[in-house]
Amino acid sequence: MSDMGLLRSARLALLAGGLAAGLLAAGAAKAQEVIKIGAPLALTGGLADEGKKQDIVWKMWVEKVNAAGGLQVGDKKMKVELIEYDYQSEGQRASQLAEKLINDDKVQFLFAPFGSGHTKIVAGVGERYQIPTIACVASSESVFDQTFKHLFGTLSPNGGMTTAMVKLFKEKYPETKTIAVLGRDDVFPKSMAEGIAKAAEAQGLTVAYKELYPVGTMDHAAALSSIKATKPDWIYITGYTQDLILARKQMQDLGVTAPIVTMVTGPSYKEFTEGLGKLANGITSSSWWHHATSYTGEGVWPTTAAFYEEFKAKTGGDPDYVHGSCAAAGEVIADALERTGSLDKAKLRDAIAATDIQTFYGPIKFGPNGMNLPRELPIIQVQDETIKVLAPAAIKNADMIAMPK
Amino acid sequence: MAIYLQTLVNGLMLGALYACLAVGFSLVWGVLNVINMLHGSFIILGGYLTYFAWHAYGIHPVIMLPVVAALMFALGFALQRGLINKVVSAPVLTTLTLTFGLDMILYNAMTYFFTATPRRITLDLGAISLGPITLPVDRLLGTGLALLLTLLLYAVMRGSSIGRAIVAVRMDRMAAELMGIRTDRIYAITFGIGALMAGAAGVVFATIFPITTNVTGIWLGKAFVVCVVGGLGSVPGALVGGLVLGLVESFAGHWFGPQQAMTAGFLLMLVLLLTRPTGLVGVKGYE
Amino acid sequence: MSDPILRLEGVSKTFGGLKALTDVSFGLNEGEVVGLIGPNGAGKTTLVNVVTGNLRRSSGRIMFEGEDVGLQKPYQAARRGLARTFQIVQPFPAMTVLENVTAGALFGGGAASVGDARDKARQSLEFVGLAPLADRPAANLALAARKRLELAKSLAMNPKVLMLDEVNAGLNSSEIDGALDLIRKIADSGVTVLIIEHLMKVVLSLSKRLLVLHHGQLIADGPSREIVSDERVIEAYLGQKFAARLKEMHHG
Amino acid sequence: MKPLPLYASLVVGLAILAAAPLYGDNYVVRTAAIVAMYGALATSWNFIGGFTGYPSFSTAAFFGLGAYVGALCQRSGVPMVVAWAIASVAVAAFAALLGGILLRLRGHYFAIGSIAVVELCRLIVSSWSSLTGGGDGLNLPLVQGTPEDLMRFFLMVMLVILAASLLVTILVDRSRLGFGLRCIHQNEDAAAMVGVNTTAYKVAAYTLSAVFCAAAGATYASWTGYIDPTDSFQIVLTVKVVVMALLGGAGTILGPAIGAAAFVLLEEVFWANFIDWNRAILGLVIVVLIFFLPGGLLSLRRRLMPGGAA
Repeated sequence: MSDMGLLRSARLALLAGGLAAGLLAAGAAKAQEVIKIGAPLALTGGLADEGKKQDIVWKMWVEKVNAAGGLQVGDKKMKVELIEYDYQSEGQRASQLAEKLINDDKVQFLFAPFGSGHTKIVAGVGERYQIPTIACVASSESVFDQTFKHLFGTLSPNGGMTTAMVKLFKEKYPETKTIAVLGRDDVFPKSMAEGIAKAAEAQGLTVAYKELYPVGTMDHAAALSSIKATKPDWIYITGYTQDLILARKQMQDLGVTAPIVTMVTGPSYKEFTEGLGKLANGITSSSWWHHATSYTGEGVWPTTAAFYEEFKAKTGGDPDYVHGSCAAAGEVIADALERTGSLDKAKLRDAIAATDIQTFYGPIKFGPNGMNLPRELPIIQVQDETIKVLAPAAIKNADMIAMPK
Repeated sequence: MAIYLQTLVNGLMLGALYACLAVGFSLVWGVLNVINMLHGSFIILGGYLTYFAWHAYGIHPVIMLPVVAALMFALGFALQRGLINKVVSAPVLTTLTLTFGLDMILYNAMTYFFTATPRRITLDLGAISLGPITLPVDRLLGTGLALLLTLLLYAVMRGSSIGRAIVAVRMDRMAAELMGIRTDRIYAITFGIGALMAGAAGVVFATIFPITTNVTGIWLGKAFVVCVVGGLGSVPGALVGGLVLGLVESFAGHWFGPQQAMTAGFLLMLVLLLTRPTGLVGVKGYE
Repeated sequence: MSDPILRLEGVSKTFGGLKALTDVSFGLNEGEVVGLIGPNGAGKTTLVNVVTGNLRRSSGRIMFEGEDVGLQKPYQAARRGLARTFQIVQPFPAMTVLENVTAGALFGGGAASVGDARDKARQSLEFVGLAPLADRPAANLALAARKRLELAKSLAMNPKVLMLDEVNAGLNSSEIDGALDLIRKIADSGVTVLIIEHLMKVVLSLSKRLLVLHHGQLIADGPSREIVSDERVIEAYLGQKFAARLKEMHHG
Repeated sequence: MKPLPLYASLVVGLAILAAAPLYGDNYVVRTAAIVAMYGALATSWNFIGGFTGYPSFSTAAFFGLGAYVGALCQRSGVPMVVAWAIASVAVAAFAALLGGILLRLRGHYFAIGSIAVVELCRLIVSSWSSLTGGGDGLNLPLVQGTPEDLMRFFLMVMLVILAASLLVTILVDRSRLGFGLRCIHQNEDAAAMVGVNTTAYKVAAYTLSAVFCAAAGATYASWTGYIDPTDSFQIVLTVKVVVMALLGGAGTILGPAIGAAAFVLLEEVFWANFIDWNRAILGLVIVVLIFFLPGGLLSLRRRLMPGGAA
């Protein structure tokens, strides 16, 4: 029944030979005269928006560095080359491309993609090859508890976001007694939901409702109706922008509200406020960085304002924490190269671990697990469809208001 | 008690939207015997057209409804005529893979031109309170519109000569051909109507749900479940299937938490698939 | 006389409220050739389906070689030696004629290996006269040859009882003659044959015993010559008016 | 049947993949391992989809369950290779049970049922956080060794799985089982009438289609060191594997594996050269394939040499 023939064998051989030849050609190494940074990015698929943010600022950074002649390595300046591949928001693909970047393109550094899950995957590859991997959009401690020696994160631990927020809100609204938590069942949103419930309980609040919803949920009516029945003083919802837009809209529809409504990380993204319009007003959130801060430091952008101006000029919009954190990731590499003065892998790794710098994004100094040290993170609120900073005091530009009825 | 009433109403409103999104898919599956993997993207395309018309030119979604419907019908008709019809009698795998391939192209094009940023039409019409129950006005309108469209399709199926021809082709292609019905044309019209209904659902959805290419797969999945639950290829089937799914998700979400809501829907579908493959409304003919 | 090889005892089959078979009882003796006749819709094919397990009987017993096989699946019937052909032929269209018959020998006929089954299949093809077409795809055969293929397939299964459901439908008269010769040859080899037909002429030329099914009931069972002059049978076939007129003619 | 060229092409194909470390760097080796993995998945699917003609879309369910069972075993201290074996056996048992229920459906209904299984598995794994970690996913112990050694190791493991699946395919093709499955493919009722125990045969094919997927899934989990529900139970993976098998030629012995190799290579090329449009190009390839090469790559020979086929 099987119709086998010589021709078939020949065809197979040809195919396999083609495979071999194609890969060989692709695998040919280029001469090493520039600093190469590899970035598997989600330029298409579900995380495309986030991936494109990383793409914009990295390109901005590289352009600026190269315009200034490159990065200082020992006594010479070396240009930087950023090599990006689209992993289409698929984890399997992300690890494959990380490997390609290391093996084919011979990158010396990796930038991890958006999100804690995919960061884990790429970091695993970096660890295996001992390539330093800078993660700029992963804040769940579970990502950094793998005892990876080559993974460093520019975001502070998200644990720092919850306690301070509960404290601030209790101060402003002492009558706050109960909280309802609804979280997306995904690494970061889940850990934020768990974290806030724990922090709230620790400070004497009652958790009236706490549930997770699975990825792909397109209707929150049931959960929101249940939340409404518990009449909480504070509603805390985590998820991606599209989840949060839907949840906010349905809250409005079903008349679900509370004096405090927090959505993480919704208002950190301009897509959130754009999508919701005036419905966004009053929503509070946490972020890792806000352009209202005024940090100064080394690197291509000496101040937060400098970064903000240039970003605004380039894109017409405001940068959010993804932009800030990712741009700062470049400075970590620049600093380490300057201090090491060579391209030695092990030395570079140790130099990064010893990073202690000031940047437009704020201080960067890695803890034992590779995460940026905790600092006071901004608590923000949407007022009149723009983002206001409620805390920390140094950059505060508005007082907290109650949710409009 | 109030919470149950609210859960019931939530479920019914959601269910009507589900019915609206699934009816075109069901029709194509029933008449052409083709599982149209493009359906989710058709819905989102309808949503995008509505969004951009509203956002850029301030055109109200209600005005866009007939425009989107016409455009989507033309697209569906052309796709069926030009491509799908050539393999329409091939096994499931072939037609399914073909529409999957076409979906990859459409999906890619939409992500390229519109990006994955979630869009929303902020009509925000408020809510009506009926005693303890809250009825969001735009969802209510959406529900009404969904029901209206579905019933309109039902009327077309029963009352018009094209509708009767479609029913005839669905029941027995050979006999229909002998009666002088040009099945190719009927197939293309049916596929066009399927796309039209998807686009119309997209118009309704654009005022209620975020419109983004990320959710095409989710809506396609819902269409599957609705069809299997209600029964293939019939308007009443889609209506019953949609309402049942809406209610099941709503009550499962209330009782077992949101994590189990979708699981309950899929379980229901699997159980029905095995025990009553013709669906709850197990009519043989298309009426 | 020994026990019948196949015996039905009070077999009924209902679809919903509709009675397709009511209390049917009869036996087939080994080596016998029996005809089963009745007008369209009398329940002949249902009867065969019930015996081979394609349909489950609603009540009654079906005894094959002393064993109650009322709950068997079609494949078990085939392996036991209860073979059948279909009114509408059911080949494996993309396989060759030889492969079609090999399937019968391999699964129903209990051949030890695919190779053995193929040898057996060649014999069957020889027997029905299809050997020259062995390597043709089954889908390319003309109707008469396809009917022969069905026979060859059934024969390859080493049947003890062979039920032929309208094997002659759609054939022209010379083709029918050929088919009849073949059935005679099969019967001569010792296989018990039940022929389902509505052409009286065909049945009479083959079988000495006839069963008559009408509205799902067995209304007659006996020697062919007697059965054809039975009033109830004529009534069943021609309707009451014609039967009465026929009677008048005979008497007048 | 001409077994010799078949064996020859099989051995040559496997050898070229196995020799990847000799002519390529780690990325090439990795691609070879991915080819082997998808080859095994497509070859597995061939049992139910190609031989039996049942449009199964359960591949991702078996792959994901294999990954999870393997990961859970490894986390509770079971040695890696043993964990893979346990995963394969457990998922095979699951497939046999599931097949008993699901295979009563035919055509579209079976297709839907088998897709629903993938989605249900994802939802259940995702909500059963106490066992599976839910949306957080699971970390596996990182395998020790240099990247080169590891890559070679996993390439070899994937090749073993591929070779095993091909070997079983050859055995099945020549056996009573394979014959029976082809009969079912052509006409299920007629198959039952000639004595094929259709239910048992279909369940056997479904189970075979699961076992190698589970092995590949468990291996993949150990390889990446981290799994989560969304990436483990992907509808895209399921459909991709079917397209690969169709591309090479469903129901043939080597077709699915060849299709997998061609598909993975095409993907590489498109990804490397057309960042914005790679998905659309892949879609276009599928469409073109359906229209111009409905019998798969292996049917090219028959087309090029009319009458030359044997």
